[in-house]
Amino acid sequence: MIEIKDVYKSFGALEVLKGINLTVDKGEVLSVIGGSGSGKSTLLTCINGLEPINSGKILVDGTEVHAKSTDLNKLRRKIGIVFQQFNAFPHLTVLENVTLAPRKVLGMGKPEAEEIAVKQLEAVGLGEKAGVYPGRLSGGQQQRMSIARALAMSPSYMLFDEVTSALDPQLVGEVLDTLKMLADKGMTMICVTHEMSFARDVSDRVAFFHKGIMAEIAPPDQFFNAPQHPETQAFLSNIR
Amino acid sequence: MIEIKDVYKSFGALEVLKGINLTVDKGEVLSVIGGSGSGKSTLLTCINGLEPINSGKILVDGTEVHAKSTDLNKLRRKIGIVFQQFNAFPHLTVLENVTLAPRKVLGMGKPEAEEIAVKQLEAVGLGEKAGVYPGRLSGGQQQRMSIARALAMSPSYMLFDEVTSALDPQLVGEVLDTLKMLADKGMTMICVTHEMSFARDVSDRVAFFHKGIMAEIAPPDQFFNAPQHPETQAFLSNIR
Amino acid sequence: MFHTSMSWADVIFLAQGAWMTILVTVISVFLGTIFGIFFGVLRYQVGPWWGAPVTFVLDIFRSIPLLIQLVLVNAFLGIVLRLQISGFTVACGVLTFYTAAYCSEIVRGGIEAVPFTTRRASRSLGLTWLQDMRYIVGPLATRVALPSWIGLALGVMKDSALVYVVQVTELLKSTQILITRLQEPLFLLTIGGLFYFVISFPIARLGGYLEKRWSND
Amino acid sequence: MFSYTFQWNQALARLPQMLEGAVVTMEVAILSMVLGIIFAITLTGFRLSGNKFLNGIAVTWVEIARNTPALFQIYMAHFGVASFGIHFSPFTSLLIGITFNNAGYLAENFRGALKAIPDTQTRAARSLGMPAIMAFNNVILPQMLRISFLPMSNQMVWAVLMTSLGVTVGMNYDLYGVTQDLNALTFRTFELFAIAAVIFYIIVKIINFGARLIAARLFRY
Amino acid sequence: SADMLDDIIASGTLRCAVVLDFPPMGMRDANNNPEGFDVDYCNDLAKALGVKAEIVETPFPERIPALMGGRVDVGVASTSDTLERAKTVGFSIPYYAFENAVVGNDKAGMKTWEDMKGKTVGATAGTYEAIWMEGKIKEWGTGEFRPYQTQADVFLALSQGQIEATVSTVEVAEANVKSGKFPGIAIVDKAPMVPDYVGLFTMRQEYGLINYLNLFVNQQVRTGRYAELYKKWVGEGKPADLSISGVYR
Ligand SMILES: Nc1ncnc2c1ncn2[C@@H]1O[C@H](COP(=O)(O)OP(=O)(O)OP(=O)(O)O)[C@@H](O)[C@H]1O
Ligand SMILES: Nc1ncnc2c1ncn2[C@@H]1O[C@H](COP(=O)(O)OP(=O)(O)OP(=O)(O)O)[C@@H](O)[C@H]1O
Ligand SMILES: [Mg+2]
Ligand SMILES: [Mg+2]
Repeated sequence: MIEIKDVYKSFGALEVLKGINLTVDKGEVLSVIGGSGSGKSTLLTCINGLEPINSGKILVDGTEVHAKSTDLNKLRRKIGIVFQQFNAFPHLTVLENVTLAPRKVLGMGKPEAEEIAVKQLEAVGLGEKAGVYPGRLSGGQQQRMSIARALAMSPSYMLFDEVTSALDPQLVGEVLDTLKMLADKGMTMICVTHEMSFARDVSDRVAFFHKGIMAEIAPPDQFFNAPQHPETQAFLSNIR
Repeated sequence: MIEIKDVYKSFGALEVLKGINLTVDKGEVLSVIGGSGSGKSTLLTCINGLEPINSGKILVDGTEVHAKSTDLNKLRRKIGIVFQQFNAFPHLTVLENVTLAPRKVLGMGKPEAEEIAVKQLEAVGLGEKAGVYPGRLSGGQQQRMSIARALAMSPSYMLFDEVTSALDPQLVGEVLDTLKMLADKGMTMICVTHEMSFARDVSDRVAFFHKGIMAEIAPPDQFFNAPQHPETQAFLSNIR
Repeated sequence: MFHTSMSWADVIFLAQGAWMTILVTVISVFLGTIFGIFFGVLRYQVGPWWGAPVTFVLDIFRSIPLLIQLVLVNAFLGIVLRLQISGFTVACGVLTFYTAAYCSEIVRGGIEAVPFTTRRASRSLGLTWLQDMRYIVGPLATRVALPSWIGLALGVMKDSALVYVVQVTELLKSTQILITRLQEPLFLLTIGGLFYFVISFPIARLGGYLEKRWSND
Repeated sequence: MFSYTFQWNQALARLPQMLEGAVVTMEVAILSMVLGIIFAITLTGFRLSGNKFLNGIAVTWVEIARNTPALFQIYMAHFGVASFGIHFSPFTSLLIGITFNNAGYLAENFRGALKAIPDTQTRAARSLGMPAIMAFNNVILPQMLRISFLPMSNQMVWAVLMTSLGVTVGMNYDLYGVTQDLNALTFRTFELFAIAAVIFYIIVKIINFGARLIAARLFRY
Repeated sequence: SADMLDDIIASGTLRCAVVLDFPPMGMRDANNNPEGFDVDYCNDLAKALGVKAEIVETPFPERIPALMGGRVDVGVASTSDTLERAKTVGFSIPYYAFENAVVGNDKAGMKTWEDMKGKTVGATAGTYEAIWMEGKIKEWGTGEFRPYQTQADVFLALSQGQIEATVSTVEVAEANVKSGKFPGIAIVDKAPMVPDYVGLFTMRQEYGLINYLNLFVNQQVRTGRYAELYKKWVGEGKPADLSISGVYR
């Protein structure tokens, strides 16, 4: 369970998160939508402790992320995250990309790590690309590789930050399919996305961010058909 | 008048133009279309003598372009050309870009050159950008600047090589409008283009290139409604 | 082509000078690179503000002639502190910091060339700072930095010709000593120059090749 | 803790002489830079000329300049070429040595810079009726100089530092030469060279700062 | 605590700064090993002290820095005992005295030392002769002076015609002219200089060692070793008188 309690976060003078309260249960799929600069990416990087917060608390399975005593490197094993920008490690093959963390962080042996990696790569449809360097992959394949890389750590939670928005339109589908597959398997996920159909069809709840505030959160039916907040209405009408 | 008589041109072993015959009259607007690699750009660079030819003749106002005795630098003043790739001179302001050739090549004084330049810049809608460096311009503005730069030499002919194809879709219109304006003023023009509506609406004749051959040439009505050559038909049906 | 009165003993003498050049270069480049990496990482890690003192000190090595650095350090250690330090040690010491000064710039540039997003991704997987440095930043920065580093190493080899001022008889000094005896300046200088060239040229070419290859992928 | 007594005033009394030397150092550096740039452009032209002989000259020059010590080059310019009966004064030898070195490094830089300028630039200029030389001077050269500006300012720093090698060919009125002469006279090695170091440092910083100013003024695009 | 004299004896090695391109005082043999008058003097001194000698080659400008840098214990380097230098290092009584000669390139066509006026001349940077010549050039207001890093470079430049004349000690001049390695040069005239007295030197405050050096020089003359070495390295004739009439020391 991820619990976010009254979180404030600024970059210098710029307030980016202004009191966020949110709980994501085990097995839940949450989609987060909102305008550019509304703080969605920042929230994700706060959840896995890549960014410090100014006040409030984030608890992951009861562990306070920003407590001094927390071993962040250990905590992060539980939380997979995939970003909008492609960030394959270009000097490692696809297989090595995926085995790196299990081997170095979890101390797994090479055969064991590779077994897991191959399984994950097959799950995302990249079984045949194991020996290839990421430079040879399309954007969509790179994103799927990043997902496999995160999954190889057997995380309890997966965070996705607009993983399709840097992709050419024809490649978006293959990545979304991968996300759907994960959701079907019962992974707990927070997906920042601009793909409304994905938010509508796959998620359990949809949250709308506006200028650092979570303006609205509701199951997709209600969210899309009867949005409460005027900003949500404006946002949705702009999209259609 | 531009007369192209049985022109052959190869790059090494690659035959790019295989006997082109074409005459463009004063005041005529000719659109050239055709598949990638069919030799359209090569033809234009042969017309202003940037590329040598293997055999045949090109006459511009009766002067043979590739004759040894021809002063190419002088000839080129008559022939403005704008390319697909942006090629503003980045170290000069927009005004300096446009005045450079009149001053250095025609030996014009600064005030006179600037007067002409401002007029041309205003004609292409860039009157306000005179003092700006090209790095600050959008692609469409850069192309319009290149057109003004060529026009400042008061050429008798203008050659355009897919001047819109490196542009974002929303910027294409502004450049095409500039071309239309030129055509309306009676400029003799050869426009290599992929914009069929432009070819149809503005040009007097449309030529279709295929693998180094000019397969078909006709007025737009006939060209688009009753293409004769099977390759033209295939090309046009692919586009629609 | 040349008539020379150079003897076998002279050839050996020159070879000793060449060996000294190589020895000084290898030691200085090796230690200088280690320090350079240390300072480079440090400067990157603490940021320009806190890194300023280190930057300032290292910058001195790049802003005054090597000849003066050698004379000054020699004079300071010996005359002022009265430490009994050999010229060889002084030469290696000064060249080490000279190397480190340039190397830290190269290292910092290399690290900065690793995209922030790549590093964020590795930390998100639970890699520690050190693991990130070792498995991700290190290999990626090396590709960016290696060509410049090769240039630096060759530069240090050539600049090591100046350590004669602290009584280290390296190649060029050996050449000069032989010129004193044999009076064949052009011939001897050509030999000396050729030696540097033969070492430097192929390695420089290798650097250029690596740069080209790695900038392509 | 120091048994050594610093005699700064003795050394500082010589400051005017050293500053005069600094002026000479700057003269050599600036001249060698100007000449170096001219030669570098010529060499770059040779390399692009397609003429095997000219290209050979350029490649030889560049590779020797880049792959042998500057000290060797300067020594060669004085004692080496004298074997052919050609005599240069210390000033000239130093200038030739540094110019040779500058030209080699700069030519390589210029070549890289030219590669970075798309050839559509030349094509555009030629299409406007400019002859080749005019197109190069007005369109290519300014862009090339901008790309090479930082390497050029670094080379200028190098040129200043290299003047210190003039002592090996009998140069005694540049900054390093003056300092060494004074040292022979008084043996206040540490003080004198420390002052020389400070002067060199200041010169280099002025160059860096000046380069930044010039770049800001010149390259507004 | 122990002084330098004790340190040398304790360490078992005496490190001497010697200039090795200054024949016949210091040079290299065919195997590039050091030899010469100064080299022998260093060996003698070491023997007297009962320690091993180590010859450290120093170019002229580097002699004093090498001492100050702790790289050598004593300079046996034909060093003129000027008052300016004595502010920094401590000199022994003179152990040798040079007469100086003007050496010219044949092409310059010089007859007397005064023909140097207006010529391009050179000498080893930081030597007694260099300082004297630079003074003369200033006095004449014409001509050019070039200091080189080593004595060898000076003669190379002279032989190549880069400079037209130099002043060097008679011993060095004769040795170089005789060697035949520098074609086209000849001794022109004596230089009208006060004889160039040279002393051994060490740290200024090491009185114990300086005392020892003084006695050593005295003993060398007394025992005839001075004359012997003169004969060995310089040749027939009488070595310079190291005493000066009318004053102590
Ligand atoms: N490291 C940082 N330093 C300073 N400001 C930052 C930093 N990261 C983000 N910001 C600012 O914080 C605000 C919120 O950024 P964030 O990336 O969280 O928005 P977002 O909702 O993800 O937007 P988008 O849809 O464009 O990705 C923006 O104004 C951004 O400029
Ligand atoms: N400078 C050159 N050297 C060698 N081959 C060239 C050169 N320029 C063009 N070609 C080749 O000549 C052929 C025709 O090129 P050209 O640019 O004229 O085609 P195009 O019709 O303009 O195509 P596109 O629509 O892609 O611009 C192509 O195969 C091209 O690769
Ligand atoms: Mg974002
Ligand atoms: Mg084309």
